[in-house]
Amino acid sequence: SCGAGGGTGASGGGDPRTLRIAHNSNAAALPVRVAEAKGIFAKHNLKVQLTKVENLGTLPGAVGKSFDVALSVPTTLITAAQQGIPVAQVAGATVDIEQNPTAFLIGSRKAGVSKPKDLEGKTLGVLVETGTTHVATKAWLKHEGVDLSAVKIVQVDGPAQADQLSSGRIDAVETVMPFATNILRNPDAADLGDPYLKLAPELSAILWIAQRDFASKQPEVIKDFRAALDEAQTFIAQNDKEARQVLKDYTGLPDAVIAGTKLPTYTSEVRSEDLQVWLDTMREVDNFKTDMDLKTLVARQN
Amino acid sequence: MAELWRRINVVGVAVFVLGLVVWEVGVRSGLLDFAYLPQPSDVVSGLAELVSTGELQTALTHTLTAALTGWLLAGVTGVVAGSVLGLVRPVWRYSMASLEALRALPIVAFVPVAVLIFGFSAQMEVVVAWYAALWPILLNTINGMGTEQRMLESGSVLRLSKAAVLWKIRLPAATPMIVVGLRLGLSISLVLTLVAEMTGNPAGLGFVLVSKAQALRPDEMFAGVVVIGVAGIVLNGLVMGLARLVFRGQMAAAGEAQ
Amino acid sequence: MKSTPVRGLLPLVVLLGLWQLFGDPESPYFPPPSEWVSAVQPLVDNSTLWDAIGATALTFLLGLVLATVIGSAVGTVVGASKPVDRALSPSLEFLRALPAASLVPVAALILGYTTSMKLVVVVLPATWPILLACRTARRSLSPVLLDVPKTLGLSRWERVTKILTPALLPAVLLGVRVAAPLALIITLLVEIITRVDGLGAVLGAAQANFLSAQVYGLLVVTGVLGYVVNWIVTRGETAISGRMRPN
Amino acid sequence: MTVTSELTEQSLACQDVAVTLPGASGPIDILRDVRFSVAKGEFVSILGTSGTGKTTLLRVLGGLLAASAGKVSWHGVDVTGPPAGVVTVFQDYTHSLLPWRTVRRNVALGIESQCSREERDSRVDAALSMVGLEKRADEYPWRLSGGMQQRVQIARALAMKPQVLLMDEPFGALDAMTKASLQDQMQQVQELTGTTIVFVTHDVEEAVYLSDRVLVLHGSPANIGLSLEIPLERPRHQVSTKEDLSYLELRHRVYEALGHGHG
Amino acid sequence: MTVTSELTEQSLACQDVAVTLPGASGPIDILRDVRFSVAKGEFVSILGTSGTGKTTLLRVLGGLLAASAGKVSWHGVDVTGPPAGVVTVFQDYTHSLLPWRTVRRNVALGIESQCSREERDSRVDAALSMVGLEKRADEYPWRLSGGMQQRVQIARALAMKPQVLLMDEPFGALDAMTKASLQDQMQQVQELTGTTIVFVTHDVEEAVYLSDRVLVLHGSPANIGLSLEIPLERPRHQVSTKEDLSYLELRHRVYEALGHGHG
Ligand SMILES: Nc1ncnc2c1ncn2[C@@H]1O[C@H](COP(=O)(O)OP(=O)(O)OP(=O)(O)O)[C@@H](O)[C@H]1O
Ligand SMILES: Nc1ncnc2c1ncn2[C@@H]1O[C@H](COP(=O)(O)OP(=O)(O)OP(=O)(O)O)[C@@H](O)[C@H]1O
Ligand SMILES: [Mg+2]
Ligand SMILES: [Mg+2]
Repeated sequence: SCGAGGGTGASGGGDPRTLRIAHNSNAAALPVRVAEAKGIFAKHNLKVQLTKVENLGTLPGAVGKSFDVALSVPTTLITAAQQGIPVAQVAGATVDIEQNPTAFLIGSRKAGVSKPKDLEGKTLGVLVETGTTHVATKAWLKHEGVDLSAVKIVQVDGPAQADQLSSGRIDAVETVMPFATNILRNPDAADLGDPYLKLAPELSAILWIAQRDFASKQPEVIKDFRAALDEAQTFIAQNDKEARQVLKDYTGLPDAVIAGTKLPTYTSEVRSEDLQVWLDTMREVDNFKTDMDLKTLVARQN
Repeated sequence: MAELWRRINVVGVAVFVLGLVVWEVGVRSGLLDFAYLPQPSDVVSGLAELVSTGELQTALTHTLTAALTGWLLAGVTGVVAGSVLGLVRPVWRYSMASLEALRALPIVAFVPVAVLIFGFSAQMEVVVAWYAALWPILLNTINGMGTEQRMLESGSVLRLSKAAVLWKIRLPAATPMIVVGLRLGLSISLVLTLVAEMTGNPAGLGFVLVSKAQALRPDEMFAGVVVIGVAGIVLNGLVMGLARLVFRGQMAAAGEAQ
Repeated sequence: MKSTPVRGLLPLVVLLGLWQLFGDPESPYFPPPSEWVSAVQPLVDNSTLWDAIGATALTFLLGLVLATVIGSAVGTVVGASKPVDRALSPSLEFLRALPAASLVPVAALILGYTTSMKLVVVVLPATWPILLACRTARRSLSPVLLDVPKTLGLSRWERVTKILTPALLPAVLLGVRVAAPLALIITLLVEIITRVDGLGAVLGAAQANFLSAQVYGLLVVTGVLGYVVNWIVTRGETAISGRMRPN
Repeated sequence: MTVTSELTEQSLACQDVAVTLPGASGPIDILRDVRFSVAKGEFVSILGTSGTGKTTLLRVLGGLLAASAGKVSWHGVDVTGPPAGVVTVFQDYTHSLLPWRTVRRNVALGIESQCSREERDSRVDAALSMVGLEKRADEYPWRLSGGMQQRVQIARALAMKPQVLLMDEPFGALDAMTKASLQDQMQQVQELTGTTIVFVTHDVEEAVYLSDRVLVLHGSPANIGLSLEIPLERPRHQVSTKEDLSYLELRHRVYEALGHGHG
Repeated sequence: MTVTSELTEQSLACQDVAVTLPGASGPIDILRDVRFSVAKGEFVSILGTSGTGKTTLLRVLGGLLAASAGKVSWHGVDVTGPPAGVVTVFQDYTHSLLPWRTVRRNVALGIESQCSREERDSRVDAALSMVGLEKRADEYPWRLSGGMQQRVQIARALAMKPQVLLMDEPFGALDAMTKASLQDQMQQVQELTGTTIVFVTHDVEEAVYLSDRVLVLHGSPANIGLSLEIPLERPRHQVSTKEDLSYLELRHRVYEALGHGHG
């Protein structure tokens, strides 16, 4: 293996107004897709190249090299930054509010899980063991007095979760949309609540990141990016049908799922206070020792 | 015509189809009742859809190009390095243990590193495919170099040069083994190209598998899986066919003639 | 094949030494080897590492043993009979090309998140090298050698234990040497995907937390694990083939 | 001598056997209409030029190769696989010994699971000393000379104490002296145990000296061209028998049948 | 005949050669103090009981095995590896042919990179017809009978047109007729090309019939017990030479040297 920086640092050399954006098939990326499809980015004098990458974990290392802006989650942002990877949040994506939760802890009544305390001695399927949802759930369970070491954790890919729960291979599951819709269709499934909302009444769990350098050197570009997201958000609110068509186009989900999906609440705002909540939670449940200056994690806002 | 029928492996295909029928019956009878596991007939319609959008063709071409490039590179490097290691004792003595240690490293864990170095590119997939396919080819070549003593003596008695002994005796004698290495390497490079696409470069059939799974389309996902399996059959058939054609004598001597 | 002398590790040691000398200790992606040690140290202290090695080694070794048994049995049968070979080969080739990662959910549905699920996923790919090596060796066995047990009236069982097993053993061992790292890789892959237990789970977590130094440290641990198994297999091979053939 | 009375009982019947094997340019008919029988305790030699099909015929008799047509039966039972009590000594001795077993254990191979340790050891020792290899019992076969390997194979067959021995050029790699001693051992074994022996050889003198009957395979596809009774008195002796005029006469007739002017 | 004049030029010198090989219970002395020379164009046969060390000696002469002591030189050059112009025909014919090459290409193996296509083809064809295998040229060797494989190996050596031929029981698997014809071919080749031939055989008559000199190896460790000139007139004939009284006398002396009463 050769030394660091083998990749091509394109953001330095390329046109700063051309953004290479990476995201997964989460509905959180809808505004970006809408902004592209409806010419909103063009209106803000931004050129974009969109790439779908399902494995968000590889992206912090890739921003500044293969991509300029990428979808990520607060826990990833914090750990990556703590390990010396120079990333920063440039925009918000979604925020969970009580009326519109996006994360779920679901128990199987058959397995006797209808409240968090029942999880002791049971198997809990999670999306990513190090992910935002699981960090939040752990904090929640801890507050409920659950002995975390008594819960067996396994990773289960979202699409397989419904089967695993109904076949009894796992007794409870942490999940997000759209998988939750499928799981909750099973009468045995008990919705125990949104783990995010147990941390704060309103919490952002998905956001956009970029290389820290890029974030500090291109405030104009970021401002325009956010403005485009805001405009897309308005468009989505007003044109539900068209927006869902875009969602279908990039996720490939079946029509029934598209129609049944409740879209998340979008925000382009960088919510530093939410990052603080995440950092505190990680320190509480993850032995995350370091304190860090959250200001370095966000792009300058103006 | 009869020749054609003899070449097509009717029984083999029948057994394969039988396997599919068992699967279909299993799902239909409710014995296997999972949303994630479709029945073959659904997979067929999923396949039709993948084909009609052209998604399959692009993805398959991408994946096969990467896997085959990696495999070919592994074939060349593996056979050359294997011959050197098998024949030149000092080289073997002073490097084999390193290779044995490298060989045991889980390539999957290197996908993120490969992404860092090569970016989200087909190049990264080729490297992963090459690395994975290299070892079986290398090991089989080294092992195949242990030629029957009497044959080597025949070579020296007939005053063949060192190069001629390698070319006319050692390599042909090792051919069946090398072909085994190549066959193993082929499927391994295919599988690891897919892993590289699933966890790294978002392209090709591997990415189709994950994104179709995320899109809650198990029928299309399994269509992808079946296509990969069939690609495995076809590629292997091609390799064996080619080997039988090019190395007719070696394959016949090894009992591999059709 | 003689068992590999340890001095063959020299190039690797030199490489790591250069990395240590010229590597940037601050690099988030390529920390030098000394960093690896300190990153793995905490895992050793709270004995996470030993448990993980135990779980991985169990799956890996059981998987390898099962693959050896299945691979050599099926390989021998398929090598002995062309009709059986032709009947099975397309299905076998199909299975061979399936990516382990997409088998995990199906195997988990049927077997749950257990060691047996891990085993199924591991055994499948690890079988091929042994199967194919055994098949080729069986094919090229001298027909006279196969006539010997027949004319001496040996039972089927004796034929297997006294003729086929020793005659095919070198091929099986070669297959095992190729299969061992594969089995290890797939074990880790399953563990990374499911995080049930084992080194893969620790590795996956380290990777998700961007702990590069720990990742490299764990890779070295897996490398050592694979190397040790390979060493044992080659020792066995040497002992056996040394008795069988000159030079 | 009881040979004559035993000759009435039929041991082998080979009826219209034909064999076709694959060749470079299509299948080749090797044997056609091969028909003969062997009586219990009889010693029959088969001669024929190189490549006529002697080995092939012996493989068919031993149940190692299925005939394309016709049938073979031993003691009235049709051959479908190697029959019990029928042991073949192969022409290709290098491949017929197990390289991972010592000479002793190669010789024991056929009997080790059938008899007690003591019996096995004594039978192995007896067989090895019969072929003069008692001193090399713990050697691996690939450390032996060609002729020694051939003798190990013979010892292995003798240790089995078979009812029927099929031998394919068993003395081909032996010098005249070792050969003569083994020929006489064979005679003795046969006299003591009444073993039926079918013996392929290139040595006409050996064939006439040892046999009750000599068969000559010839033609392509091959069949039996000559079947010659050898009514020489038994026991035979290397010197006196070979000076016997009828021996010389019989030898001459076999040479002639082989298309060879000289006798 | 020019044999006598050529005999003056020395081809092979074998000086005090000793060979020790590993055995089950420690090293075994196979050869000791083997000393002889061969003149250019001479035909020398080596006889000896099975396992004395004939193959071992031939391997030393051919540069395939280093002597533990003593030295071997061809045409004045010490042997360190297989010398140019010296070709060995192995006793173990099954392993010495390349199974993936057809008969034709096996025979061409030694000459294909040295001469033009036409010459190669004509030499291969000539060699194959000499051993009577022209019809099986496109077959793979594992489809041939033992005797045929042995002849392929002989053809391969003849196609090389070597100065020296070392042959280890080359006719061991052949019937009397094929053997006689090959013996005469060898005589002719030697007469035409002046090839030096060292020939290991078990057949005393063959040795006397073909050779200018017969060597008998004996003892353990073995050395040369008898070196007997065969001054029979050349060319020799299968019938008349073998009826010659001095032939019978020489044959008798060799048998005696082999410790064999009968001749
Ligand atoms: N495995 C095989 N496949 C195809 N043809 C074969 C095979 N074995 C032998 N033959 C052919 O069958 C014929 C007879 O061979 P066989 O070995 O029976 O001869 P043989 O009489 O024993 O000769 P020899 O005295 O040289 O041993 C030969 O033409 C040979 O080429
Ligand atoms: N590779 C070897 N390793 C150890 N000992 C060997 C080896 N090859 C031969 N020998 C021994 O050397 C001695 C002579 O063997 P060699 O093959 O030279 O005999 P030979 O005279 O050719 O006999 P034959 O007439 O049976 O072919 C034998 O005792 C044999 O056991
Ligand atoms: Mg034969
Ligand atoms: Mg010899």
